[in-house]
Amino acid sequence: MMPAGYATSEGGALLVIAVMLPIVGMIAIFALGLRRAERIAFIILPGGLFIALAIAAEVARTGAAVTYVLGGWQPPLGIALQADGLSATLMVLTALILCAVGLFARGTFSTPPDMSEARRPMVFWTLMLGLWSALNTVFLGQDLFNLFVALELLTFSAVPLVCLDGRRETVQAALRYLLFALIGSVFYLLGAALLYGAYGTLDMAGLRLQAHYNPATSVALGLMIVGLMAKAALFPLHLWLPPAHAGAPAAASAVLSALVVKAPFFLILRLWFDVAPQPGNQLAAQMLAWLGIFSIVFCSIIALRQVRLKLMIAYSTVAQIGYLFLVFPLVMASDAPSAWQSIGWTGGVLQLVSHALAKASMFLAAGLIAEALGHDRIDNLNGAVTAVPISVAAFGLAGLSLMGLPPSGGFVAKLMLLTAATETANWWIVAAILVGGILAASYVFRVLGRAMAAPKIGFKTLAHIPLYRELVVLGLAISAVVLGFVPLQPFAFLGIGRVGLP
Amino acid sequence: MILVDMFTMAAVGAGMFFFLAGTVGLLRFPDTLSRLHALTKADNLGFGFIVLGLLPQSPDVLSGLKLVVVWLLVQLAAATAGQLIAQFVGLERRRDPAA
Amino acid sequence: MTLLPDLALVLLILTAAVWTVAVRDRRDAVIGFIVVGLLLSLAWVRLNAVDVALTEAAIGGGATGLLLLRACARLVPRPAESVLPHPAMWILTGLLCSVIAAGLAAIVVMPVEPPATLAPEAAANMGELGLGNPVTVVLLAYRALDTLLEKVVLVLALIGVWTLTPEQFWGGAPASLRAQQSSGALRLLAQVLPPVGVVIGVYLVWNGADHPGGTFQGGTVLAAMWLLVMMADLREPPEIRLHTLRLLVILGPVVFLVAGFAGFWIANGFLSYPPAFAKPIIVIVEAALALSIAVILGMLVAGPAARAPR
Amino acid sequence: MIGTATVYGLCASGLVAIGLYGLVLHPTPLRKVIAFNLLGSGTFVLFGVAARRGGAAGFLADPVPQAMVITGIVVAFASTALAVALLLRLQETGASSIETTPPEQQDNGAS
Amino acid sequence: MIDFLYGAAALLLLLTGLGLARMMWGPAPADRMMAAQLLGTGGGAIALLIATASGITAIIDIALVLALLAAFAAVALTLGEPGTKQPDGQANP
Repeated sequence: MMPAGYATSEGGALLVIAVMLPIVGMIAIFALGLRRAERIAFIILPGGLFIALAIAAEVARTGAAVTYVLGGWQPPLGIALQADGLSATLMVLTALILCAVGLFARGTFSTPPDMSEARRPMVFWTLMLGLWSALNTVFLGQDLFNLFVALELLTFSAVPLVCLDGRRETVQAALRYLLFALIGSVFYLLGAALLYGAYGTLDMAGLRLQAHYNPATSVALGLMIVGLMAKAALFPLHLWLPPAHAGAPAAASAVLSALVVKAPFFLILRLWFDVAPQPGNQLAAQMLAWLGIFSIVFCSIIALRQVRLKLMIAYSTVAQIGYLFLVFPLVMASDAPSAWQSIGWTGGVLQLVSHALAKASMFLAAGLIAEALGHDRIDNLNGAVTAVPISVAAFGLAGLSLMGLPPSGGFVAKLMLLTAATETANWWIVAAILVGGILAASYVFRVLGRAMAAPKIGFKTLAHIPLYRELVVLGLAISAVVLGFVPLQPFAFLGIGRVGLP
Repeated sequence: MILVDMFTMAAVGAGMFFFLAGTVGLLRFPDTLSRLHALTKADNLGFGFIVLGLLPQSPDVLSGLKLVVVWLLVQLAAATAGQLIAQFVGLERRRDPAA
Repeated sequence: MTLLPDLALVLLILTAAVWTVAVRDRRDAVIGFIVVGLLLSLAWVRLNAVDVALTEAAIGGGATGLLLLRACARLVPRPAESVLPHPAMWILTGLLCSVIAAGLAAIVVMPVEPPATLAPEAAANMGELGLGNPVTVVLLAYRALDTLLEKVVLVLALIGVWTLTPEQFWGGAPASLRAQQSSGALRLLAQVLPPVGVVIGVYLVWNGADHPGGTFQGGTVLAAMWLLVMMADLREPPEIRLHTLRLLVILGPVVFLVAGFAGFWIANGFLSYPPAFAKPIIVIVEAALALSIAVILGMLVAGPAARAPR
Repeated sequence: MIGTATVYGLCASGLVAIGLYGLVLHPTPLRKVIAFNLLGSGTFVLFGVAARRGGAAGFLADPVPQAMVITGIVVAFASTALAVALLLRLQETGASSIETTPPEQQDNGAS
Repeated sequence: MIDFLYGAAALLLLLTGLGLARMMWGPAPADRMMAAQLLGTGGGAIALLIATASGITAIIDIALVLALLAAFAAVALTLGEPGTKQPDGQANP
């Protein structure tokens, strides 16, 4: 057995805190009288953001991955956590979005004064924190079984969020989501069992050194990737996502769409580039890309036909996730010295980040529109612009990113993917990106057109929306736009700490 | 030593016989309650003889003690389960006499 | 030794599994599943995994069976609607499943040489900790993070189940687990068995440090005893707002976290133990975890609150 | 020469296939949950095979996969409990299977 | 001696395995539950035999747990509505 050679680095303890801090908060809320749920959450949220920024700073400062070996037990026997440039980026993204969502949800999930405890606040805040810990573990974990536990943590946090309001459709959506997630987990675990049987390790670095092409490895990786695809809602395994994401409360939908489905994609990325024997399987990469293309085209068309705003946004999530899966053939065919120096890789990561920001903003905006109007039927949105003007503006700005229009993060991401696709002569991918952009423009403008229209006679807003909530939504949309000013080239930061074969 | 082994063989053999009887009864008897009767016999006598046979082979006192506890627990479980299943059958009959 | 008994056991397991999937009545399917669980615990004995066999016996024979049978009891009987799946559908699914099974089988019949294992590494580091059961060492030392996160999963599952409480019942007690008809035999069992069961549960936890057994097995046995008492109507499930209940639920994770963070001061970092105190620390953590597991499993079976708080 | 571990490896493959078949084809959630548990058991036995083959250094079986299986069984139980709670709640709210009404027909303000 | 005990365990497995037929034939849930009961106690006895034969005393603990929970399924069965068949519309071959 070749020791992978992890060593705890200077700021390593930060990684432990990033994983454990939300858990501490969750337990505190559960135990310490739930009237304090929100207050405890508002201590943990900035704390977690600070930790995530500190980890990113440490990665940038040292130019190497930050590592922590738990209990001093060297992998593969023990477990190590490691933050490289990519995972640090995603951790900061997660912290930012969760803080924004926390601010947005402030007040909506607080305990009514006449009750000692209420269901919704307690459940919402504990699950949010559980989710955070799960995401951080997914981004930091280096051991495939540890990552399995992290994925389960994610599932158990996300599923109850879907049926928070207890309506029948949401319970149904949650059950379906749970069953899909469980199938995904079992497939993942099957693959892990085969890998352990073949190599006696589940440590990624150890596998990278040993893995070679044989039936066990191929079947194992195939099973794991299919399982993760079900969790990431890639076509045709996407059926659970729209009802689940549309049924959850807006704050929860934002997190589910922006972050939760990205975690399994991140793991596919890691399996593909960090575990699988290199060079990867060309056919499998093409298949993933084709499923991505189907997701983009098929689900964009369905989104266009939705009656309700939240369902439209949810279908748009499936479509936008499709773009992520275009990365595999683009990176493999690229002539860059390593995967993370290719433009396709950077484009993919940027798509992930900008979609997260834009989609969070969109779901929150939809939530505010629904609160103000009392419904979210697209055909009946007239007057939304007078009721919640800032939210409608934020929706439009976030829409830029989905369409891939400048200036926006989505524009740069899609341009990079497009460049990579033309360079490598993947013409179908080029076509899919262009068609996807047009379809996204159609569904975004359909909503905007309605929302900007003059209100009907007798129109009145149902609820007054505090300004800060609208500003949070706008803030997220603006950050998605600001990403559009990054230079059109591979970022060095995303390559920090990434080792691997050339 | 040989004597002990012979005792074990005899007792375990007897236990097997009662398990055989129980299984045959479970499979062959015509109605639920008589099948239940056969099953209880297997649990009581079959398990009892096997434990009796294994007792002299146990390496230490704790293991022997555990064997006895296992036997007692099986007795208790068999008695209760028998009663409960019989009650269950009775209820079922009352509700649906045709069955 | 001949392989025939093993083949027979495998045949029995697969037969019971096929029947479980094929049978029409859902309660029959649950009984089939319980039988599969019982047989699997024997399979684990043959795989030399006594710790897992204990877990399977406690969960398969006890907790999961009870959970599913209770669900059957509470689901309304529905008239048989013959939604026979389209033949093409089941043939296709059958083919797909056969292909997957054949693939897995092809891989497992070709063992790698030398066998892939971490046993030597696990053995080499055991001396430091002074524990005799390698599985406990893996669970609470080498891979303590997994175990800690898994306990958080359990807490989250409980919160998830509680989420399904209708608004007006929040804080109240779960539906009673009372049996259909009160029965003297059941009451007697519920009075005699729990003292023995508690001793066995504690024994499994304590013994787990050096011999097969451990927190989860012991905790499940304790939970089973509690559930038995509730089924015999000697106790009602507690209200979910009770402070003591909440504290018992988090006791295990909190003690584990405290032990983990204490590692920063008394040892080399998170979740590491000073060699001299490793065993007592691990035993204390195990005891706390077992108690929490017992309470969580019991409440998971009991389900969401179904009565308004008093 | 086929060893004991291999026999159980075949058992694991069979359980996976049977569980997957039931999971895909059964229309009712409770039956899906039971099938999921069979599928999970098959996966765990696969770890058990690796453990048994990896017996070394005085251990009859590799303890690492055994520990993973115990963790996995706990998680599977938690999943079962959550699924059962969801399907019972679904019944209380009036639906009887997971065949949903098309989401487009749902009509009230979300969140 | 050891061979005898292993042989006895194998035979007992076959015997109790035959009980599986009763589980399949039924016809009443009580009959099926009896088969499960037989497998539970039979499994306990098999575990005891293997424990003695192999000298791994820890296996006795498995019999202990099986015996402790032997009546559990039967108790849980009485939670059910007696006499109501509950076909759930499933008719797979």
